Amino acid sequence: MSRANGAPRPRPGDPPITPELVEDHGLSPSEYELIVEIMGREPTFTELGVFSAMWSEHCGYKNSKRLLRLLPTTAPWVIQGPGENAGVIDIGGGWALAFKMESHNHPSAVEPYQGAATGVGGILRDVFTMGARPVATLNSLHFGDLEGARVRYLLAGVVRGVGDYGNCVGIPSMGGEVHFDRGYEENPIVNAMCLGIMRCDELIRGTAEGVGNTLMAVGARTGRDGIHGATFASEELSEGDDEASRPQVQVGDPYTEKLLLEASLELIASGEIVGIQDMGAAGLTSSGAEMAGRSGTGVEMDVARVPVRAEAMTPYEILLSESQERMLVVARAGREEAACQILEKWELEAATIGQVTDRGTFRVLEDGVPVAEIPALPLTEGCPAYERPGEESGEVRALRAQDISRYGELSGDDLRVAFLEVVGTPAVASKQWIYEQYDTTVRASSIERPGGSAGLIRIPGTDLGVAASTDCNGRHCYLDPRSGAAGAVVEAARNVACTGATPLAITNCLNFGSPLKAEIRHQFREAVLGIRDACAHLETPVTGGNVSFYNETDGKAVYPTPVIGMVGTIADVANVVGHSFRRPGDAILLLGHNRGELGGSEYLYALHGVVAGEPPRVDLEAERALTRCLPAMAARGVLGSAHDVATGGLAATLAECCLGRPRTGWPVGASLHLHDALPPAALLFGEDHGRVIVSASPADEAEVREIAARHGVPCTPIGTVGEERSSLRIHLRGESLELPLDLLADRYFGAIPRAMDDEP
Amino acid sequence: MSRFRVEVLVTPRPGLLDPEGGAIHHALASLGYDEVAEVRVGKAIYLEVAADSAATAAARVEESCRRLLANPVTEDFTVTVRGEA
Amino acid sequence: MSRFRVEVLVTPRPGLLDPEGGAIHHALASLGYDEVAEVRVGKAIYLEVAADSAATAAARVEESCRRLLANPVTEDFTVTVRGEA
Amino acid sequence: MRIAVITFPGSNCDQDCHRSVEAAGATAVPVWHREISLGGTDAVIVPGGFAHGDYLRPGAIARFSPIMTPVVEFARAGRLVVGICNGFQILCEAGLLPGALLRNRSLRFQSHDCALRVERSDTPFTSRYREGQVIRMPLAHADGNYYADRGALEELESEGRVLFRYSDAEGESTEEANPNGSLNRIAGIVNEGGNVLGLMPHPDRAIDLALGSQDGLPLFESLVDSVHQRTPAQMAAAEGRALAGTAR
Ligand SMILES: Nc1ncnc2c1ncn2[C@@H]1O[C@H](COP(=O)(O)OP(=O)(O)O)[C@@H](O)[C@H]1O
Ligand SMILES: [Mg+2]
Repeated sequence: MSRANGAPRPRPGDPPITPELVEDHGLSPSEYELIVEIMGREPTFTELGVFSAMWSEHCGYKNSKRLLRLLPTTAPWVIQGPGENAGVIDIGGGWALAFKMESHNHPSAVEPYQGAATGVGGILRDVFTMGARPVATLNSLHFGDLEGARVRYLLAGVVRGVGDYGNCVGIPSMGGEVHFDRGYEENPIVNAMCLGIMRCDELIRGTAEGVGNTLMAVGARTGRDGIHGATFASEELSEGDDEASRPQVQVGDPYTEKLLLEASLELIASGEIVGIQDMGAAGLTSSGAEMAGRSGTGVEMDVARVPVRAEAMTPYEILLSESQERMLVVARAGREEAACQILEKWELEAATIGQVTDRGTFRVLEDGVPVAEIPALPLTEGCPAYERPGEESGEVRALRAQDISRYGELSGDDLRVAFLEVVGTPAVASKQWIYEQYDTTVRASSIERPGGSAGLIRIPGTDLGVAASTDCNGRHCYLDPRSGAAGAVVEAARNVACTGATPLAITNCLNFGSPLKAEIRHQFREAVLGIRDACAHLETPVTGGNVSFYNETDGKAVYPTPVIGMVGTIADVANVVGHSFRRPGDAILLLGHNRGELGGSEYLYALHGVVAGEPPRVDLEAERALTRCLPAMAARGVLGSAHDVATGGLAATLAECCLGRPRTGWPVGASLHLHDALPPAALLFGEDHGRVIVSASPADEAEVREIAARHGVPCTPIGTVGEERSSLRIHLRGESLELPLDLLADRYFGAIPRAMDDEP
Repeated sequence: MSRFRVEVLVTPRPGLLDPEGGAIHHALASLGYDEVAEVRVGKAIYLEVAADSAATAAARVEESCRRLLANPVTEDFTVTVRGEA
Repeated sequence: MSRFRVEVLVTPRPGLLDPEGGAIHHALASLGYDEVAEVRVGKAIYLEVAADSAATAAARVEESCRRLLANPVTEDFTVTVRGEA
Repeated sequence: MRIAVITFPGSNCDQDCHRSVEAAGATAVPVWHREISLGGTDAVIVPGGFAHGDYLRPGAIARFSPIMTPVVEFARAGRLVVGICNGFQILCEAGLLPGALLRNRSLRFQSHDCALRVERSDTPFTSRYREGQVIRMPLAHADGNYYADRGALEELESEGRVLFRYSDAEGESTEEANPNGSLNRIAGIVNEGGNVLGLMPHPDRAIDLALGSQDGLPLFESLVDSVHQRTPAQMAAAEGRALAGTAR
């Protein structure tokens, strides 16, 4: 194949490299100079395309990698930290858990159904290319206000896309979150997370090892989809962009994905291959270059051998296409036939396109004629990293400083009405309409399905359970990115701990506006520091993640939204704790204490249209104690239920504890006495961190209190579980509310269906 | 006022992957229909529309295609009046 | 041997409930298209078929409709040769 | 005893059925769709999933897989066949069961628990249930809306071939309890011979209390009992009825 050894020359028809062309490729003049220096010559058009993809924000992390280095990434249980397709941790019993989260915000804004679907496809591939079988997904969605017709269209399309893709591949959804706030009006956030399991010794890395080994393109054919998708994902959307973006819509094919999944796992188990990688963003370019870069070898491929779907594709197009459901496989020399047999069984197309070399370069031929040759390491690692200073926006500082105390005072019927309204805002209301479109029970391992505190699945054939939760309150992050991001970590940890599982590690998806703005850089830096502090305290290292910048339209950025995906384990799923009250007569206890922090709350937003105040403080020591205390209680079997307090405050949590899941028996009432000296609305709707509502039988109450005391967690009895189909009664200083359960259920379960069901 | 039968055909835009078409193509081939060279799948929508004239009926339906019946990002459409109901 | 463009329209049998058609009808009405009296939704399948004649192409495709492309319990179909490719 | 679990490309409940069979005390034998023999197995399960991506119509392409020839012969011989969810759709497309499964009335994929009333306990698939028993299990499908023309529907009802009907928790089969628009709230039926069962909900996801329900396990246990007990005369009778049914 190396019959032509000369240096690549421009192809006929290549445009000349001008400063404008360089700029169109998203490269700065100084970056271009660096490229020329690396190459020792001017790059060809094809090479420029390759650099532009690899040095885009999406692949090159140029505005984030310095800060990301601050994150804690190690712990004895971490097998694979950041840098691979997915992070991997040891979860005991010889099992390893691979997990990762990714964003598909821009594609979902352009075409919600395909954008979300292909997002799920990509994250599944990241997990199964590590050798792990995907066992569950989660998703984190942030939209504008649900009143808007476009938001409803986006929500309906995104949910259908997430569902259709994961359902077809047969991966259960175990949870997620959905927020609604005008901060996301133009730019929805669509993040998907996947968890996979494998035996610890089955781990495979995305490397191209062994000179002479064979590169194979496997799966779907390469078309002209999403060329420059990687750069596109890194550029702000602007008015009138729809037209230009059209060819960049990629269509997902979950059926081919399912075949790829089975074939990949069989290939890995067979030992016929040494490496495998998804052709994700920047397609063949990033998969080839990264595999070469990681193993310090080189690769050579001939684009004429790549199976294509469209006619007359140029090397530039083939290298940069983002057609979905494709993989690059490195087969052992001499074992190609055996690998092909496995692929044939799964009805997948495979083509030999090149080999591993010792040239240290990413080398591309077209029908034997060299068209690109770039040193692999500088291509993957040499992208310049920027860390320009940030500065907080004065507007945000002013919002945070606003006095919101007057909103805390409410009484009588106003308080009752507010309670019902908070429980019925789309952000708080049940997400049943959404998660019932996701298969949540396939694989017959779902112990805690969506609708509770966190999802939890059992590893088949064992008692071992894996819990996961995705969380981020973007409004809190907007008002204070550091405490907001730390809050996302502790909320996710609390959700996991409520099931009885011990939080172990996180992945993340950092969704921000343009890093070219000082205020966004400030947000990003603060958020990373918040995650760093929280993860360090909770001993939940970061094993991977994703950065999505440029989530802006016409200069207006989304709220800073660092979504956290937390995973944890429980040794015996028999000890898993549900979120809702179970037995009349059980004691209800509050772990942590009420502070009445209304800043950035759903109550202020939904009832007063206000986004202001100091968001809830995060006490990392208290959170650490709380997330250790809950698994200890669960292991003793003394909890009837546990549910954390977050969006919507105590009101939302208590309503959920009473209402339980839809379609599973009747809701149960409760009677509560809250003695805190706080304004009533602040007490009921404040989103103060560090709180969990638990219930326990009268016989177990003492032990619950004792375990809490041992962990230094405040534990206050606040009431008793009532009868089925009765009401939720709350007495606070001078006020008393009675909320019939059928009314609460109507608000909580009815809000999103009422908004959505008229949609086509 | 008459009532017109209008046929709307919605097809995936050229260049976009059509996995359903591909799967049908594959299935036809394995049933022995190897003379089939390409398959694309779209939607057929039949409407009965009250209007003064066929032209008005077509115009209204075309407008509704742009707004609702077809997804401009991924689909093309054609509108044909097939006669009176 | 020529290559023919063949259009297959597969429609729900009359009398069969068509919830998708119903939903589109409802959506059109709420967008103000209240002149639309009925909506039914089917599938359009476009094939390119090699054959000696249009008639052979049509016959082969009709056969494939009976075997695969349409479900006789719930669907009717029409086959039209739309010309050469 | 060995029960075949067929895997089509796109099947995704084959492992769940495998575990269910083993939980009922039999051996599950994985059978790839390109096989041309059932390898002497005693019963067949066609599992759920998205065989061939459900492209065109669920089950439409899968029914032409090579393995379906022996499956159809097996069924026509009066042997026991169960199709769950996508498996039910495939058996309908293959003509082993009457009717079709249309898009859910909601037009959405639906995934949630449902309650079913067991209509008969004197069949090979339901002997471990009580007649009238209300059972719970998950359903997860976009096309579960059972349809058959009036004649076929009357026949199903008059011959007592509806085995499972959607109901409320008290066993009332009301329209509110109908999740997908199925005619007569039908969730599961058998063929003329009574030896081929198709149902939309997932007994294979309800075999263990940790999953929320073990109401699906008796279905697999009934199947295993029946294979053990089935006499040649019963099979011949089923075969005769199955053939008579096809002739109609
Ligand atoms: N997009 C989604 N996909 C799946 N499950 C979801 C989604 N959104 C919310 N849920 C589920 O609904 C429940 C409540 O979600 P949320 O209100 O975000 O809870 P919390 O505030 O406790 O994290 C959780 O069990 C969650 O997993
Ligand atoms: Mg949340």
